Amino acid sequence: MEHTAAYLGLIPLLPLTGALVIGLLYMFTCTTNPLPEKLYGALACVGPLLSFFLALVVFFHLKGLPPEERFLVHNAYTWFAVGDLHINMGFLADPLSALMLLFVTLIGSLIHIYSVGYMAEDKNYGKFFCYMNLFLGAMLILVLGSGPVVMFVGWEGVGLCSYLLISYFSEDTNNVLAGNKAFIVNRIGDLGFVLGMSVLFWAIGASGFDYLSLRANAHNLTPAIGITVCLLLFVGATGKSAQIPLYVWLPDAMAGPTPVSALIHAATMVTAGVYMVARFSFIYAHFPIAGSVVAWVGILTALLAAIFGMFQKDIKKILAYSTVSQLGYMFAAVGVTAYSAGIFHVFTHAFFKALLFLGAGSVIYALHHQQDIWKMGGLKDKLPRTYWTMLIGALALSGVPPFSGFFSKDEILFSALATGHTGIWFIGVLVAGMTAYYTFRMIFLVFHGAPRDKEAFDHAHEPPAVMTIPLVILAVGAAFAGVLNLPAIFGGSLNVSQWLEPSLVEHHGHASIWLEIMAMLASIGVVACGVYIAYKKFGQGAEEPVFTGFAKIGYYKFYVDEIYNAVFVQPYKGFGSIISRFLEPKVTDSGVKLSSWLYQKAGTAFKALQVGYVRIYALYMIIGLSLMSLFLSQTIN
Amino acid sequence: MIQHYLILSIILFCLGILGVISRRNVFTVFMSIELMLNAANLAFITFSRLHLSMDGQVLALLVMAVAAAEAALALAVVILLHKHKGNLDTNVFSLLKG
Amino acid sequence: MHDFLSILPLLIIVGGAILLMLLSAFEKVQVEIASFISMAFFAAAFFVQLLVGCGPETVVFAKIFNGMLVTSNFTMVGGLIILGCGFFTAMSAHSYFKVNLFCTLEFYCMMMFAACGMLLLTMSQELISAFIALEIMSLSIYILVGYDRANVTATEAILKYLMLGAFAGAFFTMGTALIYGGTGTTKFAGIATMISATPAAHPFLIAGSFFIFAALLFKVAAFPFHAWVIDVYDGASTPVTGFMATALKTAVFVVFANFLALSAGMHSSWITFLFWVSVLTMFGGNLVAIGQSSLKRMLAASGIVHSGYLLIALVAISTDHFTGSVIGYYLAAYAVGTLGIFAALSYLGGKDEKRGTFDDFKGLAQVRPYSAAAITVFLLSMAGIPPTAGFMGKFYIITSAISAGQTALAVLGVISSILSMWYYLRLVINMYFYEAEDSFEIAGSPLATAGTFVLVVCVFAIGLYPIII
Amino acid sequence: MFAEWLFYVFSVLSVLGAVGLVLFRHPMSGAMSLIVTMISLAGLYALLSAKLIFVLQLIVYAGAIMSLILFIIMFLNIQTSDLPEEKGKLYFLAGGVVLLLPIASFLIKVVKSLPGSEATIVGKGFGGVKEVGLVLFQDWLLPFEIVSILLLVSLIGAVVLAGKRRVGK
Amino acid sequence: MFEYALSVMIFLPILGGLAMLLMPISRGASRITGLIVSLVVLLMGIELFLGFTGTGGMEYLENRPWIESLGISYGLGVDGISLLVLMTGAVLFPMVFAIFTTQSKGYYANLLIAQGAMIGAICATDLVLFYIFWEIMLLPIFFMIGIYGGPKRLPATLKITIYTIAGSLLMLAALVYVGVSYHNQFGKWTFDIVQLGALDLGGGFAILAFLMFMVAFAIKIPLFPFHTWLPDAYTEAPTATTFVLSAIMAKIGVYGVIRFVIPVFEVEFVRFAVLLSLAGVVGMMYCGLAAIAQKDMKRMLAFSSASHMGIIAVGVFCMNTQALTGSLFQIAAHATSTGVLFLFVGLMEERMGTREIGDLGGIAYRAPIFATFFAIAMLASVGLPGTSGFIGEFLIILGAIKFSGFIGFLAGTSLIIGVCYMLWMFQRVFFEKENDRTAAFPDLNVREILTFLPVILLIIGMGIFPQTFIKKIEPAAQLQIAKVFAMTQSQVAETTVPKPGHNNHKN
Repeated sequence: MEHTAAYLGLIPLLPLTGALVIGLLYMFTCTTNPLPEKLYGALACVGPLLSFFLALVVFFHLKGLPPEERFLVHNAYTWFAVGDLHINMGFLADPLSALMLLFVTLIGSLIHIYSVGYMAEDKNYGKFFCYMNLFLGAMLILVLGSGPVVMFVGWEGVGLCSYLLISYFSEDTNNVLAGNKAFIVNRIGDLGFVLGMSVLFWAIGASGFDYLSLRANAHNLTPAIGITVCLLLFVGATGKSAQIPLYVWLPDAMAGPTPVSALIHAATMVTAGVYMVARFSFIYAHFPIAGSVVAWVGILTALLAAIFGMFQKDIKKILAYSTVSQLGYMFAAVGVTAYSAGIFHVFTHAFFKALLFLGAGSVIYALHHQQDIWKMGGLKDKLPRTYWTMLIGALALSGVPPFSGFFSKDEILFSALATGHTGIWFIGVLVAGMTAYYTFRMIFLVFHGAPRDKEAFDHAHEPPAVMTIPLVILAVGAAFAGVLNLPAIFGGSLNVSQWLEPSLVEHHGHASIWLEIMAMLASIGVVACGVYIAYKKFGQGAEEPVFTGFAKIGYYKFYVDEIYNAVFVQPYKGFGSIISRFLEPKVTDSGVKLSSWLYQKAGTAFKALQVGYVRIYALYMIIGLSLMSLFLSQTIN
Repeated sequence: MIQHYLILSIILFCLGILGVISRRNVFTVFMSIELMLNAANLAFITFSRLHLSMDGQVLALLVMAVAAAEAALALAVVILLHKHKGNLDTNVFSLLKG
Repeated sequence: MHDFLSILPLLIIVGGAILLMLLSAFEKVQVEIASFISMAFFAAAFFVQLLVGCGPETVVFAKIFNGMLVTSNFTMVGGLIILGCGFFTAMSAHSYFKVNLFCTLEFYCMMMFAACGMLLLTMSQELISAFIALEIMSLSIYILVGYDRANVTATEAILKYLMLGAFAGAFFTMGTALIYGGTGTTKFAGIATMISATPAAHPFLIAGSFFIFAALLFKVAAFPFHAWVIDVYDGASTPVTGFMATALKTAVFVVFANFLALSAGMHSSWITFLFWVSVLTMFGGNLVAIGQSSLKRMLAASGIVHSGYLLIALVAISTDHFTGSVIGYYLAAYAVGTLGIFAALSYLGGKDEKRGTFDDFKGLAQVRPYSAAAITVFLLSMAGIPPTAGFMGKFYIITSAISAGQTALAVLGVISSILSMWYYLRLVINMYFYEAEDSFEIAGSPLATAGTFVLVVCVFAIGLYPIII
Repeated sequence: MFAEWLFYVFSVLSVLGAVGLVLFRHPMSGAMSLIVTMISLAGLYALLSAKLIFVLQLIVYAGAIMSLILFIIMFLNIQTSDLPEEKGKLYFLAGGVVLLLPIASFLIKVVKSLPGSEATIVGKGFGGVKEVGLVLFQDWLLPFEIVSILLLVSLIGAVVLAGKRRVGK
Repeated sequence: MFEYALSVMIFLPILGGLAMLLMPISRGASRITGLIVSLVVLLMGIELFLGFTGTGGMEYLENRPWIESLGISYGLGVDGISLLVLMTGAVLFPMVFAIFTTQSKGYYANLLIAQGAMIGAICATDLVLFYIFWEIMLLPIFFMIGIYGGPKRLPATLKITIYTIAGSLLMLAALVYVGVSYHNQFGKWTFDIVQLGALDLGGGFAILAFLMFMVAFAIKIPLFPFHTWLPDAYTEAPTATTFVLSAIMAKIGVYGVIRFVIPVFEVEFVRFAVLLSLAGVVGMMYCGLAAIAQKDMKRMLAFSSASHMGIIAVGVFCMNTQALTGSLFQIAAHATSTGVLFLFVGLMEERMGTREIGDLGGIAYRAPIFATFFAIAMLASVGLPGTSGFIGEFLIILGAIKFSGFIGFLAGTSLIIGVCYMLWMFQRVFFEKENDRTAAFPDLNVREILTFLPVILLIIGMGIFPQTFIKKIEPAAQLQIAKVFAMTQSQVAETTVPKPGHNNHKN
């Protein structure tokens, strides 16, 4: 056991080392004699693959232990210790983190491989892989961290990499702005995280500030503090996982290269919030009110993002809103204490959304960076492998049985119903329909009908195998991952949920099997409707519509960005300039300026008193003496 | 009666001050200062009489000597001033100011 | 024997003065020689004072001088400062008069007479002796101020100084008369006995000391008796100004402290009065100084401010076991700094003191870095920045004020020294932060330069080893 | 009684002289009226039994010092046209009086605190040359000695300031 | 042999600097001299750090009576509180000599004097000695800004000098008050800070003295609203001076509060803690907001530095071990990150002749090493985990939350505010399109890389292995806090009337 635990530190270290090596090589050679791309590509894939391998070792090791003993802890060293605060640079592998570990390393590796092909034409090849490896390392720290502070290291690290990769094509100001936006919005969330951690520490952290100790002491939390902690941490989660009100950065984050969108902004980093809530299930489970807030925020985000997704024309933006929407589902799940359902959706979503993004990447690659779906069409035959794999992804995303998305989403909706959150269930079903609609709208517009841009269509060709093989692997995952958590009515035994059991504190709702079947049928029906409407409208080719009314507002995303800009960004900047132009020189400094002015003026006045006439000087003396005499007369009598 | 002497001394002293601050003629000013010294001397003598000790008279004597020394120097300065400006107005000498 | 030794420095100085007076009758004796002679006498007297003064006891010349002359540690310190001032002034004068040709032998003679008056003033324990000593000192200084007869500003300066000085002197005599009337004596010891005999404040004593204070405050240029000082410093030649600013102030403050400290009753009844005078002096001085463009006038005004600090020390003296060490130290620190800057001005000023304003010294650091550094050190000392002597002086004064319960006064003193940074820094800024426009040629002898650098060493030495005072 | 009358006569004369000094435009007139004051003061000294001072006041002050002043005034040959205009003199006088009132009242208040006492003439052995001389040379040796320095200084000073000068090379 | 280490570290640079000024040597020789002297100090500093046991007490003590009549002594020593500040003073200087090769003799000499004086102020255990060094360290700064500064240097010089001297003179009065109070209470004179801790002050004058101390330190730190000298001074000063000012001198202000104010004025400190910490957070936000509106990189960094100092100050005022340790750690962290950033800006200015953000762009493409180093320092300054900046900031926010939720929240906003202006600047300078000016920007050469690399490694090392440092400073911080509490618990209970809602901020 000790032996395996020691690997835990190695898992994030491998990609980090990769990042360091690649980074140094790149930094010192890029301006003078650039190294061959193949070298970088090979170096970049080593770390993730080795990590994946180690993750498998850890997973099977855990699997070999009895359920209640399934955790491995490796405290590398004391990170810092001040007073009662004692933070170990520690790594924890338990069923939850092991599951995350597996798919993060798996998908990470796949995307690295895909990127070798996708980024082939880029001149900053080395930089890209340095960032990617760095990201993976940070993500693994996030997953493996034995306590919230270590998790926060990864948490911020992935944020940094996200920033770096979003603004990767940094010559274009918009990309950098998108990166800035991502970092800053994430930081707003991080503030919540830090504050939540701090409150938590002062409440129960004195005897150890890692998950295991916290879990043991969680019952000491008072409701007020507990709910505060939950909500503050959730603020952190909304930032990282793009929930209302902090979701705005994610669509813009599509400015980065497509593999980045797949890895960071779909499969792994954005789900960190869900993971974090699940990690803190031992607190959230105690405070249903906080859970409800989480759930409602989640489901409303899902709805809102779905609405936006229906009207987008950029293929990546559609997928981005879809991601936001799916993340909303996950939060709805963890909010209603169905943590395993949420995590399971994270898991399946990672496959199908990574698949969709990579597919979209293939399309974009094939069309030479064309992202507008209204300029595509009929690509089915040109890109067959891409088409079929993306179709599987779309079916999974839409929740069509028996693809993975169906099971995970249905589990969530059922949990909501079972715990009495009927409203959430209803919206969830509605969103499922909308998801099906916009997903297939995309599929139909891209792959079916007649090509809208003849020239681009003619030049399109299937990308190389290094890009398509990961697609196929992911498609397999997207299609069949649902099997891992088959519910009872399909004869399964919720394997994933059982696996996660020791890590989570769950309250399972109880509902009749008929209700479950009814719910399932309802969502299948709604999804079918969605697909049908999409087919009717776009299946046979359609022209780009001119949006009016609600659609226009939806297309412009309810003007949320503009509102944020007007309400937060501009006032912030304005306040900055008010300070530096007015407050600083005129108000804050006025005391100093005024006193120096007064001093100068008084000096001038005194200078004027030095008239130079000797008898006036004598007069001054007499005036002084006279006043003093007046004073002295009082003292004698 | 002693008080009357003293009051006279005070009056003379104040008149001396008045001369210094209100006149611009260098001579008058110096003579006013002499007047002040005289007033002080009167006070010395009066107190000497009051205490019936002759210390006061000695003091007056010494003050007279000082007054003489000062007067000598003052007159030298007056001559110097007159050489420069041909004028004994103190207000003329106000180059140094501000 | 010790009696004699105690006044030996005084006798040396008087002897030197008379010797010079006699020498001036001889055509062949040159001014330079006179300056060396006076330096020699000052140095001799200084060392005699240093050697003799090692005994801590107070010598009262009861038999010979009827207790009117007393030497103590405090007077010895005062004497040392005065003699040192005389020495360094003679040094700077030597250089100064190489360029400004109006010197005769009597100049040094007068300086020594002034020093003699000052020494007498520090030691006198009787009002009329103090008055006469004061007049010896003042008359000599008047003459020194007006020494450049061809110069109308010097004449104006002597007129102003003499007129107002005599005016103040009249107040001194009147005050003496009133005290004599109240107590029947003019000796400090006698007055002290009278005060302790009658607990209630004696009106005559109050009025008399009021007038005496007025005269002394005039001499140290306290507000509102300060107006003359700026014009007089401006009109006088640079070495004389330096001498006035340091030695004269030292002597007057010593006698001031002696008089105040003669009994607790005396001191305590004047605390409020002195408090306000010192506050007004500090702030008034600063306000005068800020507007000046001529260095000498600025230094005069800053001298007012320093008088204000010394008045704080006077407020804070303890009459029980009066040592005057704080005042002595501050006077020494102030003297070293001020003398230094005037010594520097003596050789940098050029013919007819053509460089006299702030602007004239722009860029000095580029041409004469060492001189600029020396001036900076002096200015920092005057401003009270460690590790200079001025800082320790200020530190002692604040400490004594707070110890005496005068916290408010200490704070006001500190605020005033903040204000004073303004004009001290202005010169430093002019010297260092501008391009040089002048070539700053130096004529004359290297003595003033040497004196300046010796004084720089003194500034640090006194600052770092305050025990030597 | 006679002494009292004399006191009043002398004091009125001295005050008049002093007022004359302050008011007369020409310094010559001022000097003359100051002499009146000085002579009256001498009389007052006599009334106060200070015989030596009485004599010295007449000889040194009214005699020597004042004649020196008069001599210089005449030496400089001051004409009325040389004199300053002094237009605002009256304002200064009035203002000066106002300023002096507190000082004077303060001093008078001080004087009033003195217990009343007669100032009759004291007989022999008080204020004579011998008696004062004894006091002077026994008790007041130091001031007497240093006055000599003072006079020396003033002597040299007068020469330096007003006399011919051998200027250094 | 090593017992006089502190004295040597103080006087070697001072004497070296003075000797340089007085002797006619060339600028190259003076630079080499400076480099050697600062390297010697650096080595001694490292040796001292390694030998430091970290038990909470004073080590490397030197004590010699100096002015015995007033109990002033030449007392030096290092404890956990001063250790990191001392290290910053000792470690960072060689960089300046290594990087700036073309400055004049006076420049190098003044730097050395500044270093010596700063180390003196950090090591002094006697209040008066501290004050003396405190004042001396301003002088070289004054000359450097005035002589070598930018076009608007004169008003900036005057402002910083008068401002800081005003503060320190007020402190002088307060300091004497403390000494006199000790004399009144214990009958003997001392200015030794350890003994002064026994003092029991109260009343109006104590508050006045406390405020005077605080004003002096607040100006130096600078704490809102006493910061107005800072932007001008930092902008106009030559790079090395800005570096010294931000990296070390400002820290001595914070250090002074911890070392001299807390032990003496426990009661007043507790009473004013809320107000002071508010000033800290308000200053942090205010300067952070102002930073975003700056067009000049250096000025922006100046505001950023002021903003960070606000946060560091908050850590001191929160009065718990975590926050205090955080502040102490952050002192070193901020010195490395922001200090290095200033040096980078200086390099850019030297190479391109401008600091205007609008004139730059695309530097990252031409100079990846420079950009990477800059980015690491920048990320440390915004408190990214894994860099030195995070540990301190986290501990401060953690402690602030304990102190008061509101202040903690406001302190936390520094996470956001800092990142806004930094990213904005980074975008415009390093990303976007390059122009003629930046296209010619040469990357760091080997000498510069070797100079910066240790500090960059230090930034990362302090983020990953902070315990090496924390374990040496934490016992001292704990002791300091324990003293405050031992003192205030008894005193506050006696002196203040219990009011409802009053005890929120104490526990």
